[in-house]
Amino acid sequence: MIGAKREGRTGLIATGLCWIILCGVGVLVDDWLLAQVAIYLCYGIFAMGLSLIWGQAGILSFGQAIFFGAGAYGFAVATLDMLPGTGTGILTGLVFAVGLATVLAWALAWLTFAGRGLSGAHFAIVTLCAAAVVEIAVTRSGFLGGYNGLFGVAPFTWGGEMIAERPMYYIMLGVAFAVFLGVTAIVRSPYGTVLEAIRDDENRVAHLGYETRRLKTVAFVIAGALSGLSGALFAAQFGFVSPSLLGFALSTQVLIWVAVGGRAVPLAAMVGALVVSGAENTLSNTLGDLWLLVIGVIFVVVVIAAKNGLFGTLFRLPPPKRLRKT
Amino acid sequence: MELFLDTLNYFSLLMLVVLGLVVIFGLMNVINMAHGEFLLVGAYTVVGITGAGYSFWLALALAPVAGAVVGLLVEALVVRRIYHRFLDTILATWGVSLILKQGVILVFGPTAQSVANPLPGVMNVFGVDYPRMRLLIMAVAILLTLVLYIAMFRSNLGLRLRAVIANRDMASALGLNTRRMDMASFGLGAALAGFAGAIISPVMSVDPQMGAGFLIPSFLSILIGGVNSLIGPLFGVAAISGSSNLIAGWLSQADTQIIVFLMAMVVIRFFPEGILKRRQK
Amino acid sequence: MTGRKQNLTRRRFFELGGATAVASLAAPVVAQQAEPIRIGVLQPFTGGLEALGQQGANGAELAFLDANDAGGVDGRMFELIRADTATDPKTAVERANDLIRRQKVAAIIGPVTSANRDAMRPTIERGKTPLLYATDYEGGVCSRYISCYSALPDHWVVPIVAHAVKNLGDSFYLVGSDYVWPREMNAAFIAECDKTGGKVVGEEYTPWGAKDYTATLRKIRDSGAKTVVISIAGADAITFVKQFAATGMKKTTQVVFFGFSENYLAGLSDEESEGIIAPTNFTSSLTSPEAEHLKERVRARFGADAIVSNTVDAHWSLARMYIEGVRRAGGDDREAVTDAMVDQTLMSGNGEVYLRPGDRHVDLNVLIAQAQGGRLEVIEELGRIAATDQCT
Amino acid sequence: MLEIRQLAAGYPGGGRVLDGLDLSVPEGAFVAVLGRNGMGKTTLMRAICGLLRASEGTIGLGGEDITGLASYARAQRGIGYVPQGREIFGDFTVAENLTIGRIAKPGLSPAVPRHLLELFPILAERSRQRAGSLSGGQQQQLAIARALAGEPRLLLLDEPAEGIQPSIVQEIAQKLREIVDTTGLTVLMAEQNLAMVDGWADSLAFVDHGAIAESGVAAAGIRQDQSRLSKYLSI
Repeated sequence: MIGAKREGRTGLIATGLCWIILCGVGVLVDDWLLAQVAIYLCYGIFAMGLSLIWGQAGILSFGQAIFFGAGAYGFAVATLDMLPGTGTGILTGLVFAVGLATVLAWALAWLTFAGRGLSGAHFAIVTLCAAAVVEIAVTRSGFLGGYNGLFGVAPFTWGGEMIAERPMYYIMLGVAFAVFLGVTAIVRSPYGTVLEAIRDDENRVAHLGYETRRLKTVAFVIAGALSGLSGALFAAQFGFVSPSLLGFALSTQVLIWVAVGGRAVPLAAMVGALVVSGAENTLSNTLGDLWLLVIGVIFVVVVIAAKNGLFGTLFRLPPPKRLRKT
Repeated sequence: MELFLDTLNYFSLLMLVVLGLVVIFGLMNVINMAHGEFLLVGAYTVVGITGAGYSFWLALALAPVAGAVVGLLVEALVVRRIYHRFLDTILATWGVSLILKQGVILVFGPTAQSVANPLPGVMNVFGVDYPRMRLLIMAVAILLTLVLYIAMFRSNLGLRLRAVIANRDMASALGLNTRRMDMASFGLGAALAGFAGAIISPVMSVDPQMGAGFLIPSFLSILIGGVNSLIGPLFGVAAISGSSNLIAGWLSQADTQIIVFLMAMVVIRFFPEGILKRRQK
Repeated sequence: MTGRKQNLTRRRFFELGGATAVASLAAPVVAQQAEPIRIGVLQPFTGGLEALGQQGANGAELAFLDANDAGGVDGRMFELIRADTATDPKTAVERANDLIRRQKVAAIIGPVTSANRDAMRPTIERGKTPLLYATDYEGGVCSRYISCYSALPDHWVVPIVAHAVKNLGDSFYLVGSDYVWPREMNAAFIAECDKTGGKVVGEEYTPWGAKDYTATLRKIRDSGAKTVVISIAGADAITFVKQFAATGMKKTTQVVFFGFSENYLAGLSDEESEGIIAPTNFTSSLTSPEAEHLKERVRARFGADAIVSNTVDAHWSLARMYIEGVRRAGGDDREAVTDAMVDQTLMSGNGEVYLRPGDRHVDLNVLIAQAQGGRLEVIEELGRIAATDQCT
Repeated sequence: MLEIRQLAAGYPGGGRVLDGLDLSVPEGAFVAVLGRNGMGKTTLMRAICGLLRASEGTIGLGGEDITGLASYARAQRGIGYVPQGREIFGDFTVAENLTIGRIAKPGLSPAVPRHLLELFPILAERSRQRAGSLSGGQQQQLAIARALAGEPRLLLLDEPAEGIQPSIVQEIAQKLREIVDTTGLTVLMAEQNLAMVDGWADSLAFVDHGAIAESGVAAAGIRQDQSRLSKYLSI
């Protein structure tokens, strides 16, 4: 018990240090890297959303990029003034993006969880299939720019000026921190505990009188909204959207980030996204073809041997007070 | 008639791929995302052997061996360690697929490889001129399916396999060496995939992305048919290939794919146990 | 195989030795102090289009390394930095950012697809860095910083329709991948047919990774089209041609294939590829002195088996146009080179080509080639064709 | 024949069900384990046949330590198991169910011995029928015959009387007794139904809260033993 307590304390320290380091990065690092890390923070938010449903509730989704892409396309379509009546406001764009992702997530959850519902492999394959369908459909859509996508998405501005790298980085860091607090709060709430119980044995939770379908839907929708938010932030920084943002490839990429980072701990998932994308950026040029082989091996080894990922144990926080044994 | 043959053609292709998946999924409850890459192993065995000057038929005979070797390695190194963690097997085998695909690229390069058609020309069946290689694939697919199913339902080995599929714990408590059966089934599934990859290599592009296009249709076939059924996937494959071919008759292939996938998702949604299971109950 | 292996080792060498080592090896005496001109070679080295990426990189690197061997430009060497787009737009943007902002490259050569190029465009324009794009595409790019050595619909569609209507019969079935480029090519094809009296009897798009084209083939046969026009991209096209050839329809139906090159020949047997007609700008079966020169240079650097394709020629030629731009501008200043490199005529692997100042596109020499006995033989030379201005 | 020492076992997340259980069953004995629901009878059976791993303690079979063996290895060493709820292969024919019992063991011929079919004539009669279509009592007989087909040394039965008509219960109990008497098979049975035990088993062991509270109690006349019945079975 004492050991566990100490482990929790190191987790708390590590978590604090991690955020302090990320704050420091904004001062110490040059502009281009900062812009890069700001993008990775988008992925990090995306990863935290996935960790909520996968790590906490045990729902393995192979289609999370649908919602990331929905957010990105939603933001692009709104800010490019392709919809009547939305104007080109950034805020409207964000609201529209997150709203679109939320609605889609809710629709998919409604489709798959209703009734006896789908779980496990069925859910994984159906989401995989959904991602493929959405990707093909968007590729076919002339309105959405087809395979080439839409470009010229407006960046975030302040008083008519494009926001520079450093402030942009701190905005992203702020959003990521807020999401981290939110997801962590959910995970540590009684609701989070029930999700964890669903992960271990859904039937048992259902027998206890919980409506697991609704609980899972809520988690899935929250994750979808976070994916949409990250997608919108991504589109604003990258300036383009294309079907590759909502297909199978990105869906599996985020699974790798989260698995390697640590699926059950939101911060570990986020750091996984930062580290894997960062490593990919630096190593893919040097290792060439070997890079994919290396990431494949790391991924398999982590899945087999380290269920908590590389950082899951490091960032594990002490259990919430109400669950602590004294 | 031709429509029937065309449907049978896709049915055969898909069935060849699905057979190995059914064995692995049914017995071990492992969703093998690397199955498409086991196809690659077979197809590139053909590329290697025919490239060295030997005949296609020799390559066809060796491809299942190559598939089985790779399959057994994957089983021993990866799947054995996590087969009780159901969802993780999906992830791990998907990682394996990355590794195999990249391995093929490192050895053979990324470009498509040429496998000459060993049976060029057409043959007249039921009044339709049909490519001979396609006819061979159909014949082999149907024959292999029949042999496999007869073995499953008529031999003692098949009985053992079915017992493990039906109730793994009970089969083990009766004395069936489930460990060895797992290896055998993974090896067999991979050998079937290797064979499938080899025999389809003359009719399509042999390149590192070759297996990817089969992933979704073959898994949908299995889910539609019902995961713990051996007969079900036959119907699943028939449903997917039949509807694809019919719809593609008047719509573009891209639209067809969207419609077929959507229909399959709806079917799986309402019959999670497979279309057959519901009817029985 | 050999060409590839050699390539790998050469690339390794880059990584281990670092750029200065390469530069000093290439020209041991000259210019130890002169700062190298850094060039980003941004190509898909993984993710599906590796073959094209490799050839594009070969073409570009051939030009720059040859320039280094000749002493560089005013004593300044080129230093090449490879980056992998992974055939994915967002990765392409990330790498472009990295090249521009961290590596401080003077120019980027690549990528391969329109999707990647369009995605990178804001980054390129914000970074005011010349982008050298050397792949055929659907047209419409008009940017101060993007120069295109690209076959446009004007280059390929117009002559091929004329050729086909005259020689192959006047009814066409168009099959393409479900991308923008095939759609634009087919739209141009239909427009051209309306002018010349050809008839398009069917148009169809196929999804990525399709394995079975029997339904499409049935439709083509039932339509009675005399010619099938393919704009399927990548390996799927090989699957299509294999299945098409197996049906025996080749006896009655001709094949026109946009984008066909030596890359596809490797994936098809001679019987399967026999007779395919393709518009192109270069084939390795050309025997003109300039073509022989290019082939000889590629083989000297990358081995006897290295493929010398349209893609290699395009990247090689465009890279040399950039080098000439550097020479004219007297340095690697991005704005100066951008201004200086246009309005030049240069000998490509297939005749003289001209980079226009207006829309920064190249007037190319167009060939109509046919696959014969596993080689892409020229059956008609159309000379230099100027496409319409892409900025209007 | 069976020696269990300080056995502890449980389910992930469910805590320990067995804790410090000792039990020994001599060769040729017919022993019944009695206890209330949730006291660990089924867990004990599953731990012996290897479907549940012991977290502590040892299990010995005929002098050999089998604690670390997988369930199929235990079966091959002579443990036959008739689980709670029977778990026959419902989609298979009756004959196939019996064949499985034989071919699961290496070294046995696939043919089901005649004496087994004579013992359960109803199974011989219905051999081509789907096992799932049999009545509950018939399914129970099939489950026992399937286990016996593997020629075990020790037969484990988990509540064989559950959900079966009283008349059939007597018939099954009688057959078990007959087998023990004629072949010298050792039988360990978990039960709550006294009719299955009284007059048929040799001795009783009472399980309470994961351990054996009392063992070696004579089975005959247990139905009159009010103190034990109320103590261990709350009757």
